[in-house]
Order: sequence, then C-alpha cells, then structure tokens
Amino acid sequence: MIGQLILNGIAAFLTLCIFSFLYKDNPFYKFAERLVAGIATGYWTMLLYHTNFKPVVWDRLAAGRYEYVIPTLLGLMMWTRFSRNWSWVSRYSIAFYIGISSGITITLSLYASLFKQLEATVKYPITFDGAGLSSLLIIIGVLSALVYFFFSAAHKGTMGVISKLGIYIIMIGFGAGFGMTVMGRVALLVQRVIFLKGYVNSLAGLFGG
Amino acid sequence: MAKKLVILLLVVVTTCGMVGAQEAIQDTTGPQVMAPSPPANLRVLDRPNDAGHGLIIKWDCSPDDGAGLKNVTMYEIFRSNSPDSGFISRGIVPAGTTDYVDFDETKPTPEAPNPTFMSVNSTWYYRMQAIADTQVRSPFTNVVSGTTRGNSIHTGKIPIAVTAIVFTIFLLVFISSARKGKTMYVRPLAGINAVDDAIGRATEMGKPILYILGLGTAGDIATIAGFTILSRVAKRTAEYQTKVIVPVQDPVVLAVAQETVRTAFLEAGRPDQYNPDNVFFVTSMQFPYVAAVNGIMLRERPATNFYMGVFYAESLILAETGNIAGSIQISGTDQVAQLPFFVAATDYTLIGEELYAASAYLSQEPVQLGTLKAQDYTKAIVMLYIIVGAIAISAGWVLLRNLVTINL
Amino acid sequence: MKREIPLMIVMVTGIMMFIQYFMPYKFLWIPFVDSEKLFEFLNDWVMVIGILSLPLGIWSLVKANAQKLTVPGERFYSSVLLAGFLVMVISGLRPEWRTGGVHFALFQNVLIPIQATIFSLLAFFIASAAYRAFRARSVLATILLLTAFIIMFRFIPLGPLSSANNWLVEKILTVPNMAAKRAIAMGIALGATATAIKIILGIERTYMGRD
Amino acid sequence: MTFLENLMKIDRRWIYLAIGLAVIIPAIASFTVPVTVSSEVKKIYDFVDKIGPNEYLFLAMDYDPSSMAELNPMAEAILKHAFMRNRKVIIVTLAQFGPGMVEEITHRLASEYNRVNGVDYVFLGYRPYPAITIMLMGTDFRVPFPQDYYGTALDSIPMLHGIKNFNNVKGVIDLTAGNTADFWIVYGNGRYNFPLAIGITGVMAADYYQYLQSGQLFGILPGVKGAAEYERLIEQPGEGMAQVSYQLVAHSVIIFFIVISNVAYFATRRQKKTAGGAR
Repeated sequence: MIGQLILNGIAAFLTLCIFSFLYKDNPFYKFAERLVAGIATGYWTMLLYHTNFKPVVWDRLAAGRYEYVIPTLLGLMMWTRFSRNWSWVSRYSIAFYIGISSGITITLSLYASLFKQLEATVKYPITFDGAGLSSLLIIIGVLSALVYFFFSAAHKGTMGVISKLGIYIIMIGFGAGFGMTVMGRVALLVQRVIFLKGYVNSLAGLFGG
Repeated sequence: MAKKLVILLLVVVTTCGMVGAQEAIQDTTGPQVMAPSPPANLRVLDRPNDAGHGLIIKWDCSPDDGAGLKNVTMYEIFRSNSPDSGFISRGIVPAGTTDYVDFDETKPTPEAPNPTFMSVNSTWYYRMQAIADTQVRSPFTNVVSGTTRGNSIHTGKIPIAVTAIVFTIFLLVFISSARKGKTMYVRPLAGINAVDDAIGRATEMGKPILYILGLGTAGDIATIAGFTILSRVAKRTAEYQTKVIVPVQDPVVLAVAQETVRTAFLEAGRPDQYNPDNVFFVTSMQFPYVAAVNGIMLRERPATNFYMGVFYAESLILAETGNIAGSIQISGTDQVAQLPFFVAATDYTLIGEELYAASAYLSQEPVQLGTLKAQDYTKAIVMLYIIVGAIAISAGWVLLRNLVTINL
Repeated sequence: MKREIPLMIVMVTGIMMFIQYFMPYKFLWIPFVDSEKLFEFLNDWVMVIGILSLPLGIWSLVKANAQKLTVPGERFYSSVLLAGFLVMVISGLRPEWRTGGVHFALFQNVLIPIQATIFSLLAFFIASAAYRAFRARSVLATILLLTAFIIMFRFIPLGPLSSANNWLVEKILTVPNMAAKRAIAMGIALGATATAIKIILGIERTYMGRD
Repeated sequence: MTFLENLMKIDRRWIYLAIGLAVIIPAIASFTVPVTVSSEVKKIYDFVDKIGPNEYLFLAMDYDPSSMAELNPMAEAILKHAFMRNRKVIIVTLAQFGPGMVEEITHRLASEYNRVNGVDYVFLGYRPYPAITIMLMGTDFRVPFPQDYYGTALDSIPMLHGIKNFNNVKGVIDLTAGNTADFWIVYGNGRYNFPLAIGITGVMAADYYQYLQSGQLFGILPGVKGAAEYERLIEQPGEGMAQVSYQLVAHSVIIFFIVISNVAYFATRRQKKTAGGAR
C-alpha cells in the first residue's frame, strides 16, 4: 500500500516535471527528459534482447540453423562503423537492408495506396440520388487533387483552376483531420488529470482519514 | 463494404464446439421440421494463387433452399484425411451460398502442433449437410476429394506487376531522354524554394540547423527521401560553415545519416569540418525521443528545423516546440494523418508525393527530373482510368473495377 | 568493391523481393526455394541487422553523455541518464524482467507515465497550433479554419442547428475528406514506388555515401 | 500597441492554462453540461422505453476493454434504462476480451437496481466467429449458447422459457468498436429482419450513418456524445456526460481562441490599412 503510494508518487512527480515544460524549459523537465531517455534505451535494449536477439539469432544458431550465420555476420559488419578505415564494410549490410525493404515497398505501396484506393473510387455507380451524387463528387475531388500533384505542368489556365480546386479539397481534408483529432488528444489529457486526482485523493485518504 | 461481405462469406469457421453442443439440447418448442434434401454436385477444386494450403468447395443448392420445403438455413462442411471416417466440421455458411474456401496455413511446430494444417500436395475428403433447424439436418452428400497444389504465379496480382513494369519503362524512357539533353519544366514548390533561404537564415543568425528524420527505419522510402534532402542541406551548411544537428532514433538510420552528412561535407570540399558527434542517437522509443528533441530545440534554439520522413503523433509536439523556439520549419511526410498538423504548425510542408519529388527538385539533375515526368504520366493514366472506370460502373460494366480488385 | 558491389546487392535483393510477391509457391520455379520461406528469411535479415546495430546507437548515446560528465552544468543530468540506462539493462537480465522487480517497477512508474504525459501535451499544442494557424489570412487558411471549426462544433450544443451541423460534418468526412485522402495516398504510392525503383536501379544512391 | 495587437501575439501559456483548466475544472467540480439530443439517439431511447414490461431487449456488448472509455457509458445508460423500466435484457458479447467487463457492469448495475440474474436479465457469454454466432442465434439461442456465462443451462433459466430466437425479442442493440456492426447488419438484420441499433466509437460513426438512411438501423449512438445524450434522456448523468463535459469545455476553449485570433487578426489588419492610407 505505502510502497505503491511511493511509486505512484514518483509517477505523479514525473508527470508534473513534464507538464512544467509548458511554462518553460527548466531543470525538472531536463531531469525527467534525461531520466526517461536512459530508462527507455535500457528498456528497449533488453526488450530487443529478450524478444528478438535471443529467439531469432541466438536460439536459432544454437539449434544448428546455420543459414542464420549470414544475417548475423551482416549485423556484426555494421560494427565496422566504429573504425574510420573499415566503415565501408557496413555498406554491405545497409545494402541488404535497403534493397530488401525497397523491393517489398514497391508492391506493397502499389497494392495498398494505389489499387485499394482505385477500387474504392470506381466501386459505386454515379446515379441520380444522394449516394450517386456523393460518389460523383468524390471522383471530382480525387481527380482535381491529383492534378494538384502534377509536377511537370505549370499550374496555369485550366490546370491552374483544377489544381486550385484540388488543393482546396486537400485543405478540407486537413481541416477535418485536425478537427477530428482534438477529441482524442483532450481525452489523453483527461486521463493524466484523473491519474493525478486519484493520487491526491489517495494521499488525502492516508493523511486525512 | 461489398468486399467485406465477400470476405465474411468466405470466412473460415470452425464450429466443433457448437455442433457438439447441439446434441445435448432438447427441442422444447415448435413442431417437428422435415429434413431437407442435401446439396448436390459437390466438387473440390484447388485454391488458386496460393502456396498449396487451401481448397475451394463448390456445390449446387439443396432443392429445399429457397424452394421446395424452403427450410434450409445453412450448410455445414466436413473434412477428413480419409474417405471413410474422421470427418470434422470445417465451417458453416448461410443458405444460398454455393462455395466455401477451406484453408489452414499455420504450419505445425514442435511447440504448437496443428493437425488441421493443409500442406502442399495433400489430399482431403469432403462431405456436407444442409441444416434446417437446431437438429434437423439433411443426409450427408457423397464424399469428394481434392488435392492442394502450389501455384507458381499469382494471377490475381498481375495488374500490380503490369503497373510496376509500365512505370519502370516510363522512368527509363524519360531518364534516357533527359540524358540526351532534353530540358524539362517542373513547377516551383514553395517548400523546396524555402530550403536554401532557411539555410541562409541559419548562417546569418549564427545558429544551427536541426534535421529530424522521423520515426521510420532506414528501409522506409520516406526516410530514404529524408536522407537525400539531408545530403543537400548538409552540403549547403558545409559551404556556409553552419552546424547541422541530426538526432536519430534508430541505429541503422544513425549509420546512414552519418555517412550521408560525411559525404556531403566531403563533396562541399570541407571534410575536416565534419563532426560525427552532431549526428547522434537519442533513444529508440517515440515519446522519450520527442522529449529529448524538445530539449534540444529549446536549448540550442536552431534557426531552422527540418522534419523529413515518417512521423506519427509526435509531429505536432515537435512542430509546436520548434515554434516556441522561434525556428523556421519545413516539414514533409508520407503519413496522411499527420499532414494536417504539419500544415498548421510549420511554415512549409511537402505533402506526400512532394516529399519524394523533393530529391529531384533539389538536385536539378535531368535524370532526376525525368522521373517526375514518369510519375506525371502514370498519374495521368490513373486519372483516365478513374474517369473511364466510373462511367463503366455507372453503366453496370464491372470489368474495369475488377481489374483493380486484387484478391490476395 | 566499396560502392559498386553494395549497389549490386541493392539491385539483386530488391528485384528478388519484387518477384517473390508474384510467385506464391516456388521462387522462380527453383524446386528447393519456397517463396514464403524466402520472404520470411530475408525479412529476418533486415530484423537481425537492425538488432545487431543497436550497439552503434548505445555507443553514440553513452559516448555523448560520458563526455558531458566533465561539463559542470551537465554532469548531473548525464549521470541520471547513464544510471537509468545501466539499471534498466542490469535489472532486465533477471528472468522476471517482464513481471516484477526493479526493471518492471521503473517501466511502470517512470517510462509509462512520462510517455503518457508527453503524449498528452498534444492537448495543449493542438490548441496553440489552432490559435496561430487558423487565421483567415488566405483562401487556403480560411478553408482549413472553417472545416476544423465545423468539425469541432459537433460537441457544442446548438439546439436545432446541431443536427444541421451533424449533417454537414458527416458530408465533409465522407466526401471531400475521403477524396483528399485517396488522392494523397495515390500520389504517395507513385512517389514511393518511383523512389524505390530508383534505389533499386542505383539512380538514387545518396544514402550509400562516397569515399 | 493596442489591446488587439497584444492579442495577436498572446503568450501561448495563457492558452495552455485555459486548456488545463478546461480539463481540471470538470474533473474536480462535476457539473452537467447542456446536451442536445439527436434524433438517432432519441429513437433508441423511445424504442427501449416502449418495450413492454416482461418484453425482451437483446443487448450485444461486442467490445474489448480497450474501447471501454467510449462504449461502457452507453452500456450503462441502456442497462440502467432497461432496469429502471423493468425490461428484461438478454446480453451477449462477441468480443474476445469482453466477458469479464460485461460481467462486472451487469453485476454492478443489477445490484444497484435490485435485478436478479436469470429473472430480469441473462448474460449468455462469449462465442468466437461473430457472423456464425449471430446466424446460429437466429435459429435458436441454445445452439451457440447451451449454457449462460455462469454455466446454467438456458433451459433451466426461468426468463428464457419460450424464448427461442430473435423472433422473441423486441430488437437488438449492438455496442461495438469493430466490424461486428457489419455482421449484425448483414447477418442479423439482413436475415432475421429484427429492429437493430448500434452504439459505436466516435471515429466509426461517419461510416454507419448510411445504414440509418437505408433503414437497416433505427438508431445510432455515436461515441461518448451518444452516451451523454442517452444519459440525459434517462436523467442519470454518468461517465458519458463527464466525458462530454471535458470535450465540450475543451472544444469551446479552442473555438473561443480561434475566434479571438481572427477578430484580432482582422482588426489589426484594418488598422494597418488605414495607417497605410494616411501616409
């Protein structure tokens, strides 16, 4: 009980340290900032050790899956960056890292960001009712916003008018995104305030009654 | 929505528990229901476009489904690895359905055995029943078998392959025509024009430049676009002898960013001025990283902040703190959800595709500008497709829509 | 050797991963190469390189803060950081790291509350950003302002006006908002694909550095 | 420098203070804020209200504790309403981590209103595969749920005598944070044609209004706002009202500052213009 109260006290103190940043930068904020950088790096290191390094690298090598020698060597080759003369060796590892990721990206982004969006855009017929009007307006919106992204054509004349409509539509999207997010952000602050209130109440309970 | 429903219809359902339970129940209400006839013409086909872990079961509806006794409510599909015994339920589908996809791709391991796993080239036996009421069922159909096959080419993904290849051809054509000296127009981008001004401002003020690569890994294309812009910024700062600070949150990003900045100083002819300690690792976790960068902003008071890469909720925390510090801010990200905050809180924002275009703009090399032209041509095709596709679907013609409907 | 071979590696692995996507069964019909296994294995490479690079980051962090130990004003803060790191690493070696002990207590009572608090700063910043940015300075700023305004008004009771506002909010979200997000996503797809192809073809190679 | 010019460059810390107070004050001094009831919420209230005593409401609480903040207030308001009016409730959850949470709420509210498990309400429990479970319940509740959450056979629960499937309930209200709403619309309302209403998180709301127009849903409770409206209708301010009061005050503060900002902007711009003209 008292132990938990002390731990909660630490959490409450650090919460206030971070909030103090809103007034101005100060030693309390700097303390919390450095403390959390150390704690987070330590936590992350051990998390990677327990959940990734041990099962994926260590256990597999120990189990005789020698094909994992290659990625392990590539990983260790990153350490040549500690040396000025040998740091070029790490490029081999980076080459695999970036090559594999880029190859995956092409198909993935074409699928998720192009084909999925196209499918959704040409899914509903344009009809003479509310829903049909909506899909017509969506199509006009998508087309004009795409015109905005043309790089090799000057935004003049008809192109200028359409691309202007396009950036207006993009701005409506941004305004909507901004307005919708306020609620969630306020809820985050409410949670912190309720935490602090609960802590104050439990302190009051301890000393007051 | 419609697609969702298709997925729902095909969803694999194991209902052993439910089916087992039903024997224990007494029918307490209602008169006796007549048993419906079973479905007919059961056939088992290979599931296409997979590595050999599934089969498609097709049938014709029971005569009592929607007609006859009109009492079929659902069908239950049973499977076994032998033709005579050991049938288990693999799923229930509503009446009116005529196919079912049975698959299990979870490979068994010593810790987690999976007896229902369907390995490649394995043969399975199926039979099914029409269900009327709680325990009124049709007789079983006859048993039909099928064998899983691996498929070399995913035919459903061919449109993606074609798009990628056409796109690559466009790229190569425009790059080669650019190499032949054809000049290409690109419209001005405010965010790009601001880059050089922002560096000049930092030099005049004698204050550093802060360059944030975001929370992506070195494999994220947006981060790589960030490296290219960093290279340009670092080269300029080397020429002007301005300090550039790059706090990062990923060790591989650290290595690449150091290499990028070092090379930029080399190309600017000032390798001696490169200080590797200005590109440094802070921590890997999102908000502790943000806390540290906030501290840097308020203590170093950089003249200019760049945000180029993948950003999440921290976008607004960083941009507002940069504003408190009085910095000019230029941002660019591929995260659509964060763009509103960058647009509101920073001075210039590269919206989505503009971030990728930035490297071409900054280099002004004809080869790079050629790729922008390729992007524009592909975009024009996409727009044309949308127009024709929308007209087609309004006329009830679904072929064009199906072309972009990828069933993974 | 120092630059050409890495660029070759990028090209070969990039094209391999591209082809793999279209061949579910055997990679390039090679009988002993399962496409799925190849995908998993190469993804593991990325992961293993990432994990084993962590010492680079740790070294960068520790070095910077060890140097600051000699700076009078910074000494305290850097020792806090280094101590926090060491305590987490050493206590994290214990088998109960995830459920109890010092490691877990620090995780629960330092890391989690600080993270949540930094996250919650957004409630303040979203207000100050709105105050500064939402001024009707230009047509674009006015559109941004009005849309956000209408959306935020859904929480304000306005009697009969509320249902009109709710209708407008729904229309904004389902029509222009949807159109904007789709167009931006399509642009990103083209930009990212173009960049990835340039990387694979070795046209984009800044990240590789130079000697 | 005029007052308005000062306002243009207002110290951001005043804004922070205002936002802080906007959250702290409702946290300390709980007060009820005015809530306008929308027709899609009123319809759900009227529906529950018009169910006769000893008639049945079917409540699906298909959400995990991760969406508790938004959906629990709805569940509480509806259950309170049903218990107050002595409507019988059949409760189910199609969310994996739902059962413990549902048990806690129903138990707490039942003892508050002196309602008895098995007589006034029944909690069937959880089954995986929502689409199939809904269809099976359409045949007979006893197929997917031979026993209730507490292990009592459905046949030996007094209030379920003669209650077979959706034909015997007045309607279904589904509270969900995921795609179970789609399942209820397609497999529930679509196949068995019972009146259906849903309560969903704020971000999902926009996607589901189309079903209101098409008549597949008779009502929607959108996020904490919906919960607060329901709480107002039953005159029992609860967590929904509290959440909405935070949001309302904070949103008002932000809107207020945007208005001030624009007033100051236009006023100073006009002053500058006249100054320029005089020169």
